[in-house]
Amino acid sequence: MTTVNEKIAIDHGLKKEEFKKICELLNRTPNLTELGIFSAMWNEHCSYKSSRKHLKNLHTKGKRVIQGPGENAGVIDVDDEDAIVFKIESHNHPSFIEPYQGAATGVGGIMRDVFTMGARPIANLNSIHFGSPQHKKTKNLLRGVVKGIGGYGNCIGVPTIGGQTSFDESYNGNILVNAMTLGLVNKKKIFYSKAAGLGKPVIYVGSKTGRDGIHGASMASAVFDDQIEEKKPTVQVGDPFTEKLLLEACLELMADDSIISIQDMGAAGLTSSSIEMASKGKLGIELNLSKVPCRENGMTPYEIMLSESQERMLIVLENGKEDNAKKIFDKWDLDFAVIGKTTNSKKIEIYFDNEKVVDIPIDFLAENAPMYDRKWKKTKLPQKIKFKKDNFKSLKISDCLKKLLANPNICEKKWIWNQYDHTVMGDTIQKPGGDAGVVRIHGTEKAVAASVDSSAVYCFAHPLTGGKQIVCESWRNIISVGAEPIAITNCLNFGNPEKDKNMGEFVECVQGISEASKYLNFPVVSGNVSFYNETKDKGIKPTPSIGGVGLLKNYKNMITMELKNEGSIILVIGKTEGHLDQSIFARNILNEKKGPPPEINLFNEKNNGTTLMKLIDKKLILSCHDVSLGGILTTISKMCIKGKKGVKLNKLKTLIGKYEYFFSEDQGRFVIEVSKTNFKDVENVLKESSVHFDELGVVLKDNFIFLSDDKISIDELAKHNKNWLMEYMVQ
Amino acid sequence: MKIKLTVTLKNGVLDPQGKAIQQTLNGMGFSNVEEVRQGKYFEVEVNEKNEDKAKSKVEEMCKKLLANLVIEDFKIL
Amino acid sequence: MKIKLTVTLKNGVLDPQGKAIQQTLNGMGFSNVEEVRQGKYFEVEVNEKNEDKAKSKVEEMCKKLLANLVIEDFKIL
Amino acid sequence: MKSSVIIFPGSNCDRDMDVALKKFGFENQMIWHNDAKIPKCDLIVLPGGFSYGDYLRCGSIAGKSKIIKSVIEFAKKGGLVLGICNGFQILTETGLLPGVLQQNKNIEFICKNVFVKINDKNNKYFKNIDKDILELHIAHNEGNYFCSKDELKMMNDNNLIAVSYCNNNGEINERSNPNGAIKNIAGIFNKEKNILGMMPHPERMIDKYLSGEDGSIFFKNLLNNLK
Ligand SMILES: Nc1ncnc2c1ncn2[C@@H]1O[C@H](COP(=O)(O)OP(=O)(O)O)[C@@H](O)[C@H]1O
Ligand SMILES: [Mg+2]
Repeated sequence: MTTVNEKIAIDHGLKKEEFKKICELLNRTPNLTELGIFSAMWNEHCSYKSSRKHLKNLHTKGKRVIQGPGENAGVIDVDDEDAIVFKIESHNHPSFIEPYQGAATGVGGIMRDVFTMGARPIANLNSIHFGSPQHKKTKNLLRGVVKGIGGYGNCIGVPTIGGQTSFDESYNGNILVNAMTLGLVNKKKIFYSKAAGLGKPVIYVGSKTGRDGIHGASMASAVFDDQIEEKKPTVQVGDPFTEKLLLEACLELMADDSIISIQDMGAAGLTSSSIEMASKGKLGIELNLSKVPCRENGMTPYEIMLSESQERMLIVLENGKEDNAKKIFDKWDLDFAVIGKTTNSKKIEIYFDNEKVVDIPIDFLAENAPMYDRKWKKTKLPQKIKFKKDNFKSLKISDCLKKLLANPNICEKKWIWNQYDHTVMGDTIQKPGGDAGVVRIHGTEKAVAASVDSSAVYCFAHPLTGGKQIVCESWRNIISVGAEPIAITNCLNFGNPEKDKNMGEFVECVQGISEASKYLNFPVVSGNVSFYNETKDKGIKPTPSIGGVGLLKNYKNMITMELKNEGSIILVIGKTEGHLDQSIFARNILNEKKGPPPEINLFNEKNNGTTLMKLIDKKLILSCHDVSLGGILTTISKMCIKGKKGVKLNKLKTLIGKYEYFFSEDQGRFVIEVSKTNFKDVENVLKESSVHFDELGVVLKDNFIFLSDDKISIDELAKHNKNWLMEYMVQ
Repeated sequence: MKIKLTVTLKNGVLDPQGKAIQQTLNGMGFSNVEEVRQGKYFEVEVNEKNEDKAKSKVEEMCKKLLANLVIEDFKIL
Repeated sequence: MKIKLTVTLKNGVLDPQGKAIQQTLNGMGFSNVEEVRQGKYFEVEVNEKNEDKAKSKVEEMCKKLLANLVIEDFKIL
Repeated sequence: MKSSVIIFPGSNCDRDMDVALKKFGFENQMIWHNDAKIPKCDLIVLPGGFSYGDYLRCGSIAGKSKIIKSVIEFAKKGGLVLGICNGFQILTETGLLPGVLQQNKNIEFICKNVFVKINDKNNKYFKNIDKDILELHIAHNEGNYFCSKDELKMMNDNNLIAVSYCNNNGEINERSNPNGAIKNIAGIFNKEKNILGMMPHPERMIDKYLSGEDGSIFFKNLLNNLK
C-alpha cells in the first residue's frame, strides 16, 4: 500500500499542521485507510471545525424541544403521543455538477436523517437558489434540480409542501440546494444514534457499497493507477426505490425493540456513521470490511470506508435479534450483513482479509478533531440612502407593481411545485403557494405548518440584521397560516471561512439568528453548515435558510391568504416606516443596491405576531398574508389574485410618500382580512395590545385594485405574477 | 444526415434501473442474466452532408447537453 | 457474453423527450439539428458462450420485458 | 363489501386508498405482492406510486410480479379491478387494458386538479352517479395515453373510454389536456367494463380540506353499485 506522507495528506484536504497533529496523536504515521478516515472526520463537513465555536451560541432549548442539535435531526413535542422530527440539509456542490442527481440525493439524504429516528416522513420542503436568469447555466440547472427533487420525493411518496426559490448573480457559479424533511414519530419510540452495550452486533443494511462519491480531494494520483478516471465517480446516483424499501423495512424493524442505535450513512459513509455511534456511546467499535456488501469487485478498505453510496444504514442491534431483523430486510429485498460489534476499546478497529487495517482511538477522530477560532470581520451598518421625490417622478404605481409581481424573486413558482407531488399521503391541507405548507397529523385534528426562508440580500447588507430577519420571517409565515411557531432548523450556506469577511458574515448571521430565536422562543433544534460556496474566488451572498415548524391544534382553524368575502375590511398590522433600502423596489425599480436592510424590532415582532395569533384563536380573521418582498401592495395583490377579488384602497393618511408606503419592506407586518361585523372586536384587541395598524380598504367583487388615483386590473396583475417563470422555462 | 449515439453510465456508477431489470429477468426465469446496464440511445438528424462534420457537431452536443461527463460516457456509433 | 441492444419508439409515436432535447439544442445554437429521437440502450451480460444462443435469449427478453411492442421496436446490435 | 389493495414494492398511494375505501364503507385488506393468493373480495385495487421504482417503463416490472397472475385470473372471472395511476400503467403493461402510458408531453411531472368527463355510465363504476363532470387530482409523470388507431376505434365503438380530461364546462379540447393523452383519455375500461384504469386519484379528494370532494362521490357511488 502507498506510504502516507505530507503531500498525500494535503491532497486529502488536510492542512500541514493537521497532518502533524495526526502523527503526534497516533505516535506514528497513519496508513492510507487511516489517513482517509482522519481526512473525512476532520473535514469541515463532519467536524464543523470553523463553525463549532459559534454554533454553541444558538438558542436550542424550549418547552417543546425533545431533541436539539447533535442528533440526526431535531425533535419537538406536538402534544399527545406525537412528536415531529425535522431537519434541513444542503447539497450544493453536487447539484451544481449534476443537478438532477445532486438534488435527488440531497432529498434522499435528508429523508434518511428523519426516518433514522423512527419517524415516517410526512412532508418535504426545499430552498433553492440560482444565478441570474440571464446566466447561461441557470435554466438547465433549475430544470435539473426541480426534476431531481421531484424525482426522488415523488417516488418515495412524501408530499413536497413548500419551499423557496431565488435568483441572484452571486449564485452563478455556485447554486444552493437545501432540502428539508418533517417526519412524525411516537414520542416513546424515538431512535437515537448513540450506541450502548458491549459485544452488540453492528449491522449494515440497504444498498451495496460502490465507489461513489469517494472524496475528490482524496483521489491523489499517488493513490491510484492510471485507471483513476474510471474509478472516480464523485457524484452519487440516487435510487429512490431502494430508499422507499429501506424506509419501510426500517420502520418495520423499529416496531419492536431490537434496535439499540441507528445511523444513516451520509457524508463520509461508513466512517462517520460508525465513529459517531461509538463516540456518542463512549465505546469502541470493530468492523470487518470483508463482510460489507460491495457492488464491485476488488474494493479496498479505503474505498469501502469512504464510499458515499446512498441508501445505506448502520444499526447496532440487541444480541439475538439478528435473524428476525434479517427476515425483514430479506422481505424488502435489501442487503443485510453483520459487519462488526461494539467493544470497550474506545477505538475503531477495522479488519479486512483477516488483517487489521485500522486502529485509531475514537477520541482522536471526534473530540480531538480540530476546532478553529477563525478571524472574522464585522460588517458595518451601511448608511441609509436618502431617496428624493425626484427618484419617483417618472414612475407609475401600477407599472411598478406589475414589474415587481413579475420579478423572478416574487413571481409565482407554480412551474416548480406543479412538478412536485404535494398531495400524496392525503393530508396536505395547504399546498405550496401560501405562506407555509400545512399537513394534517394523520387521523387527528392536529396539523403542522412548515416554511423555509432566507434573505441573502439583507444578510449581505448587514448580516446581524439579516440573521434576525429570517427567523422573524419564518415565524410570521407560520403564524400567517394559523399555527403556533414551535422551532426551527437552519442551513447555513456561506463562502470561504478562511476569509475574514465571509467568516464575519457567518458569525454575525448566527448571532442574529440566535438573538431572534431566543426572543421569540423559537429554538433551533437541528441544522447544517455549508462553507466554501465559492467559485474562482467569488463567494455567494451569505444565505442562511431557516426552516420553521408550527402546530395547529385544530386543522379546521387554518388560515389561507386568498381574500374571502366582498365587503370585508383589510388592515395592515405593524407599522410602516417607509424603509426602501435593500427592498426589491429599490433594487429593481430605482436600481439602488446600497443601504441597510429594514430594521428588526424584536419587541414589535413578537407583540404583533402573538396578537395576531390571539385574533386567529378567536376566529376573527378571514385571511392573512405576511408582508415580505415587495411590500404592502405586492402582498395585497397576491391576496387578490388568489381570491379572485378586488379591493378599494383608502386614501393614505400618512406623511410617508405613497411609493414608500406601498413598497417599503418594513418588518413585522401582516395584511389581514376581517369581516365588517368583527372589525370592532379586532380593533379592540389590537389597541389593547398596543399593536399599530392601518385600515387599508375594503374587498370588492370586481377584479380591480382601486387606488385613489388609479385602477389596476387583477387579471393583468395575475398574468404578470404567473407568467414570468413559465415563459422563462419554455423559451 | 442521421447520427446515432449511446450514452452510458460510467463504470462504477450505480445503475438502479439496470439492477431492477436484471432482478426481474432473473425472476422471470432468465436465470443466466448476470448484469444489465441501461443507457440512452439517440438518433440526431443534422442538416449536414459531410459525415465528419456532422459527427463532430454531435460530439459537441454530447459534451454540452446529451451526456454529463461526470457520470456518463458517450459513444458515437 | 455481453449483448447490446437498442429499444426505440416506433415511427409515428410521439417522442416528447426527443422533441424537448431538439428544442434545447436549437436554443443552444445548434440550429441545424432537425430531429432528435431518444431510445434506450441496454447491455445484457448473459452467462452463455454461444453468440447465437445468447442473442436468441436476449430477443426473448426483449419481447417479454425490455420492449413494449405496442410502441417500441428493438434491435440487437 | 370487501376490497383488496395490492402493495407492490414502491407503491405509495396504498395507504391513501385504504383510508378512502374504509371511509366509504369498504372492508379493505392490504395484500403484499409476494402473496400469490388474493382473499375473496368484490374489488381489487392497484394503487398509485412507483412500483419497482417504475424503472424500465412504468408498471412493466409489476406486470411480471407473482400476484399479477391472481389479479388476471380474478379479472377474467369478471371481478372488479380498479387501477389508479401506476395501477393503470400496470394494467396496460399486463395487457388487461389496451395501449400504453407514455411520458407527459411537456416531459414534466404534473400534480394538480383537473376535470374529467364521465363518458359512460353503463358500468359498475359510474352507474347512478349524478354528475357528468368530476374535479379530480392528477400526479404523474407518465399519463400520456397512447394506443393504435384500431384500438381507439374499438374503444370508441364499445364505449370503453371511461373518462376524458375536459375543462369545467365539460369541453374536451387540447387546452384541457394536461399530458398529451390521445383524445384526452384519462381512463378506460376493458370490453366487459369490470376493469377500470385511470390516471386521476379519487382517493386524494375525499374531504373538503383536501383538493376537493369529488373523490367521495366516486367511492360512495361505487359502494352502492356493488351492494
Ligand atoms: N422550490 C419551491 N418548492 C416548493 N414550493 C415553493 C418553492 N418556491 C416557492 N414555493 C412556494 O411559493 C410560495 C411563495 O413563495 P414566496 O414568494 O417566496 O413567499 P412569500 O409570499 O411568503 O414571500 C412559498 O411559500 C412556497 O409555498
Ligand atoms: Mg410569506
